[in-house]
Amino acid sequence: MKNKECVAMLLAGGQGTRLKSLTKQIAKPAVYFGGKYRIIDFPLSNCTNSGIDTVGVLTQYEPLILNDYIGIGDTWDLDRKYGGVSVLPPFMEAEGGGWYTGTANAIYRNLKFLNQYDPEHVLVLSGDHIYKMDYNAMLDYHKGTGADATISVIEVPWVEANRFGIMNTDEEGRITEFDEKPDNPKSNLASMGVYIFRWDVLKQYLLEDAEKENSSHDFGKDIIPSLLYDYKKLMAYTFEGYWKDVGTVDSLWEANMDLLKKDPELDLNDQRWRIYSKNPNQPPQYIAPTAHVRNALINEGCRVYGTVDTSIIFYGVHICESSIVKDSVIMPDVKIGKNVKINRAIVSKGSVIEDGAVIGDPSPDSEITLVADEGSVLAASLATHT
Amino acid sequence: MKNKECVAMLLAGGQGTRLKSLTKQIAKPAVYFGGKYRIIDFPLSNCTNSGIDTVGVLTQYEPLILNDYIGIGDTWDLDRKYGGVSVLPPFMEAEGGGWYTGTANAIYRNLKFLNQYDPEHVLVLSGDHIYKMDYNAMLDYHKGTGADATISVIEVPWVEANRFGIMNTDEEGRITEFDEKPDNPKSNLASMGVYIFRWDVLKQYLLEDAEKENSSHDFGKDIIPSLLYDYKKLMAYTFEGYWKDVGTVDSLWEANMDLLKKDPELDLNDQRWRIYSKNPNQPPQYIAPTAHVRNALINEGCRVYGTVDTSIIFYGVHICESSIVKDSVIMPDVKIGKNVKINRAIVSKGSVIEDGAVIGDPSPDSEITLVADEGSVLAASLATHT
Amino acid sequence: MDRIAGIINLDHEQDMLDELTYFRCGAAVPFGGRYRMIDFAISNMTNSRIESVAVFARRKYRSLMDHLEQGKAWDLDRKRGGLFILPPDWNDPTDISRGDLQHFHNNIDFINRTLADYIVVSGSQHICNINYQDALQEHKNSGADVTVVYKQVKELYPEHQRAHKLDIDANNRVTAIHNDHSSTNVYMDMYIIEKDYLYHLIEKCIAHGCSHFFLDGIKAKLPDIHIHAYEYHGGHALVNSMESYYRNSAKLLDPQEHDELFKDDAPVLTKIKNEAPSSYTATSNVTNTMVANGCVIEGHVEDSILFRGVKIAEGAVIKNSIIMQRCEIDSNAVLENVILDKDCRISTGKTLIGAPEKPYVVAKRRTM
Amino acid sequence: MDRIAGIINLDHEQDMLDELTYFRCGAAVPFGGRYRMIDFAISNMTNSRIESVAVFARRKYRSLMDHLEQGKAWDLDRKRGGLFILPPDWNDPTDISRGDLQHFHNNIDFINRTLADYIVVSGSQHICNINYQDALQEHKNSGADVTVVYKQVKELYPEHQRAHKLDIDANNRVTAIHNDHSSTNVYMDMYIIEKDYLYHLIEKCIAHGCSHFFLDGIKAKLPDIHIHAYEYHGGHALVNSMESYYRNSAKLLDPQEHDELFKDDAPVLTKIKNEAPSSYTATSNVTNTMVANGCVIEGHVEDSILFRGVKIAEGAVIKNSIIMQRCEIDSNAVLENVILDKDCRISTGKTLIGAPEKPYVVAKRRTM
Repeated sequence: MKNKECVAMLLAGGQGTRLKSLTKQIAKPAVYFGGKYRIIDFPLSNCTNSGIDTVGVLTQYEPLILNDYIGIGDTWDLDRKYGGVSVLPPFMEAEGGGWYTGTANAIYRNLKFLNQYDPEHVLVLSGDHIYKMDYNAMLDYHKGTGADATISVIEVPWVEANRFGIMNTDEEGRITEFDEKPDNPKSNLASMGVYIFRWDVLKQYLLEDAEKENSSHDFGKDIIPSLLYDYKKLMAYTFEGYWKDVGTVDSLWEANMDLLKKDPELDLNDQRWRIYSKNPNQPPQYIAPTAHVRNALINEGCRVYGTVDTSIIFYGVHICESSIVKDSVIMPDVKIGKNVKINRAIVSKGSVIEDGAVIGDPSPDSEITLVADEGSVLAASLATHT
Repeated sequence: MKNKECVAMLLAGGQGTRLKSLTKQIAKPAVYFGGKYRIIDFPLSNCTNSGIDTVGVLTQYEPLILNDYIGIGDTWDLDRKYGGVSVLPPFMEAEGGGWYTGTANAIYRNLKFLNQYDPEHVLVLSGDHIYKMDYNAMLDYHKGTGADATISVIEVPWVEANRFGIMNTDEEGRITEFDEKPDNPKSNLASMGVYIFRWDVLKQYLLEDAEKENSSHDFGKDIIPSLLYDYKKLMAYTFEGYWKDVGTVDSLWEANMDLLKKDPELDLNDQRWRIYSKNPNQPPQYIAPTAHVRNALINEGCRVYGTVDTSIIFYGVHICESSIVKDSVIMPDVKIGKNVKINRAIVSKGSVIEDGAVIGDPSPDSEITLVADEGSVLAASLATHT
Repeated sequence: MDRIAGIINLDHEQDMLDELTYFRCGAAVPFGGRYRMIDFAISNMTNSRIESVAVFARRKYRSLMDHLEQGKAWDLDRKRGGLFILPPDWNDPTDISRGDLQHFHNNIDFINRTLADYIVVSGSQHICNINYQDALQEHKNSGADVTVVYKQVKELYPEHQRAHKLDIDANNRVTAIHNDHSSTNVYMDMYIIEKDYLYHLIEKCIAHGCSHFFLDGIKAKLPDIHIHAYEYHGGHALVNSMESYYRNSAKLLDPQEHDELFKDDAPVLTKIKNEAPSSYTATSNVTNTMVANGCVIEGHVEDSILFRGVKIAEGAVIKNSIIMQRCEIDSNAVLENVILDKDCRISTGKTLIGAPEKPYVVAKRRTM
Repeated sequence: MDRIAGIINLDHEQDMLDELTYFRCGAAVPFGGRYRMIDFAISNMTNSRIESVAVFARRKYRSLMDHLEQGKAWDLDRKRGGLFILPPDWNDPTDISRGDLQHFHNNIDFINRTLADYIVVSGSQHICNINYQDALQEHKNSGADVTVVYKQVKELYPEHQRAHKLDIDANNRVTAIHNDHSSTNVYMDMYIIEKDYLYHLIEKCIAHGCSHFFLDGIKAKLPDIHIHAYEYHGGHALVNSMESYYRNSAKLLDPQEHDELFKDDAPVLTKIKNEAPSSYTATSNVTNTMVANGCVIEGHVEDSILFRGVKIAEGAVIKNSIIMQRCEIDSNAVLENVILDKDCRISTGKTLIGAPEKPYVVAKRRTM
């Protein structure tokens, strides 16, 4: 069988505790975004749009939900005979087995999977970010520079640089130093958590790292520093465009609100770079005679009889008469009764909001309210910040 | 989403140590059979031919090979949007995780998988047998009798009954007693390892069994006896046709030789009950001017310049001039040099047999010779029984 | 469960939707914001666990093929059974069959090879949500040779004039099939028949030079054969003219009518397009409207249906209109009682006003 | 890697294979024991990492559609790109295009929408195993407007008479395209062209009323446009007549010719049929024969090709013959220099003998 030029490994293990109850039952990459998507739709769609047709999804936590969502991969055109998408949970082996102990360990434990395809390069992705990126252009750069590894970076404001992993480079873009959250950053080029490695190089370092007892088996903490120490050629590839970590409730809300800006930086209607997502196959949305809708994204299967203002409404949401949804994100299949007021909130999938409930704090700088576990019923009397 | 009437769970965990080095790198259900197939093709094809489109494959050992072979399930028309085939290796959970400790434990650990489909019945299969069976007919019988569980049985010769799990039944076919390898069998109805349970009943017993400290968590040893003890309605469904356990080298060889009999009991050319198998997509076989072929099954991609007599030849095998293959099974991609003599042998996938080698013992009652690990090279001087 | 195979016979359906059927057959006409007419017929079959469906296409079937592909949207892309789109391409000089019997004759392999015992034949013009397994049960209990499906309508509209109506006795046996206005039992162009009996009737029809299987092979045989009538109670619309297309589209804006067609446990499936959610800007004003995904709405829309990817600029006013896929309406344009086919563009300030009883229709890809 | 889209243009291919093309186009004719002619053209494209392929079909394309399905066998059943079978079904009264320009014109969306920068156009009659990425590299290096592919044959056989031949200068630039016997550089009906340039040429051809894109749009433009010649060195067969079909089939029995077409790293893919391995009984006697799966052989076969599921009874003798799918040869029948199309049955004791230069051909489903 032919080998693959580049295989992607998507680290989808994070439990995302900062997302609170949103990730109680689902892994972070499965969290909803943008009225229709899950976070993982972005890296997977990027792969298929970049012509990368072989993706391993490394998942630590509740593999069944991601397994079920990813299915045979047809959503992202990754239902390929040879290659395609494979979910790789921690598994048992003849010599034992167990949890992935770090990002590098997760790849190390799936050496056999990678060896099947005998790739020349391996693309390592994380499942925590919203962005559209042509990995193929990055691969061309990686091959063109003859790098052992290439790390995608983005310019961040200097004042925020101390929150990121910062790459210091020479004038050719070769990485000379890696500063994890530096107090005095020498550069504002932050790592996006997107790496391309030559497979032969990565394999060698993974094997060596696995032997090290005091290693945390992490790309950022162990593998990249080892490569730098050995003067391997690490190049920085500068990405320009929208890129957002949605690791907290606030940042998730913000990223959603970014879509409602005029001419949003992240264009979801681009026919040449579609973001694929599992389709719930529901009828078109219905906006009733009593409805008022402004500044909103609304998905299929919704029925709106009330007011929606500056909000994101996922599929299958019903909003009854005289209710107001403002500055909020309403996840799939939420049923909102009459005379409900929702402000600056994220309402989880399948929640039922009973008549007259008041949720969230309308004042501009207030904390974002996160409503409840999936499928909970929120009576008017119980509606408070959770 | 609609529920599924019946979901199949295929126990493919066995390492099959009695098959010696054939199962050194692959699970028993992945062992080759009949010139083209792997053992697991039979239960999977039976499922799709029976209209059962949701199958969980429980695998303990080296999941990657089965994963790779099963892929998205398109081989057996099981690449369905909802349902289809899923490989279920032992996985890690928030509360721990680990090896499947028994056949019932394997199902118990995948309760969530089954609950997704909310089936009315669960079909439990094993991956060790060669047979063609309409599970839908058995399901109709199971539903018609209102049984809590139905066990498929086959009449075996009385003298061999002490080697099987024997079902004693009343005149209506209700199972009154289960004798594992009885010294004095009261019946010759042997369990085929094919069960249908009402899912609500099975679930209850699995949950109870999981709590029992001294249980071996096995269907035959624990679940079935518990059901019988509680006077649950267990029915025996009598199967007629070819059924063969291929758990040893001798029985695997025999089952292959059965296909070469005149009008073999197992018809592989039946257009209404196809046995699907992953296709290597090779050109048609070529039988050279120097070849002599009689009483053989030969698959695509083969090139035969020598003599093939009463043998099964898998795809991609080359047999050079003046070599003789007799009473043997040659697995895929084996290359056989010139002046080789092979008698009563099974030659593993990818082996290379060098010119002049002599393998196997032609005398009729001799032991079957198993040649070597996958991909080994056998020089003439080394050719002995292994 | 009994195995049923399905045939969607478009052979005698006339393409009466004016501009909408210049380039496509009626079955391929967009309907209901994101569907094509044929989606309802196919979804009815797959929701009834029919796993093998043949489509007898005759003319202008290209967009039908593009839409249906290999049946993936309905999980019908299978090794065994699946979806078969069968355009006319027969080259047998000895073939004496005519009319839709050409289709039955040249595609007899479909009937021969299916493992099903029963065949459901339907057209594409009756929009409904029916379970054929229920109809089959009644068919089997009645002992009939053929069971036809009908809807008792409250009132005969123009589209029902052209449809066949049924006279039925107390046992729901069909006593007559006619075009009279005396009966409100509208035959829905759907029947169930045993495979072997269908095969037998086809042979007979061909031998007798018939050219219309239902009229010559079934209707004409009354009362010699036992035809049972199965009443369908759910939502229903017959679309066989521009006027009925327009009026029945508007019916979808009624929540009750809507719910009778679109059900969670029997969804209407269609090809997936991967559009983003629809976007409403601060200037948008939308009421009583069905909106498919991928739209960007800055203007005023009422009592209308917007298909996928429609763009309506600020100041534009749309009333009582059906705007199909990827149309763009520029600022201050005014559309009332208008149907725009796909990919039209209406430029700034343009006003188009049709009559409620005769909408103004614009063929696809027009810029005005 | 550069992105290429593929077009398989069957528009001007004549169906010259007598009985074998009564009911199917040449591209759908079975070849080589388990393939159809078109499998080679499609596999060449997918092996060159072309992920978007259009097939311009004109006549008798039904069995082609059955065979290709949505391209699953080639992993071309994709959301983006994939396989598009495009039969003629155009209904635009303003369309002035003619000949194969009708295909280019009415399917211009395929060219518009592809993300590829280059287009490879091929026919189906040149059986070969070519990598278009290599050809594209040479095309780019040469700076040519169009690159055509040719094979230098050792000897001109009858099938080469009808093919175009190329005159080439020292830089591999084409100086003439003709039907002369003076050149053995056989043009393989394959060319590579930049997408935008193709688009430009199509528009020009239509405006000038041309009806054959290659002859009018490319060949006639010599020497004004730069046409580069790319030499293909591998196995090659041109099948455009019954005689060439028969002779080139026999060539597959030569191990060297065989290996030049069938390569592990560039396999010829075809629709999967799930046949069992072939079965040879104690009475079988087979030599120098290609045997597809699912055959049951009890008789004598030499110098022949057996397709899938052929049954040859005891005592039957087959020589120098091509027996297609599911044929049954009863006992003691004798066939020599015979081609049986699919599903034929030759009854006990029957003898059919053709001449080596003109095989005896039996159309499909015949019982003799």
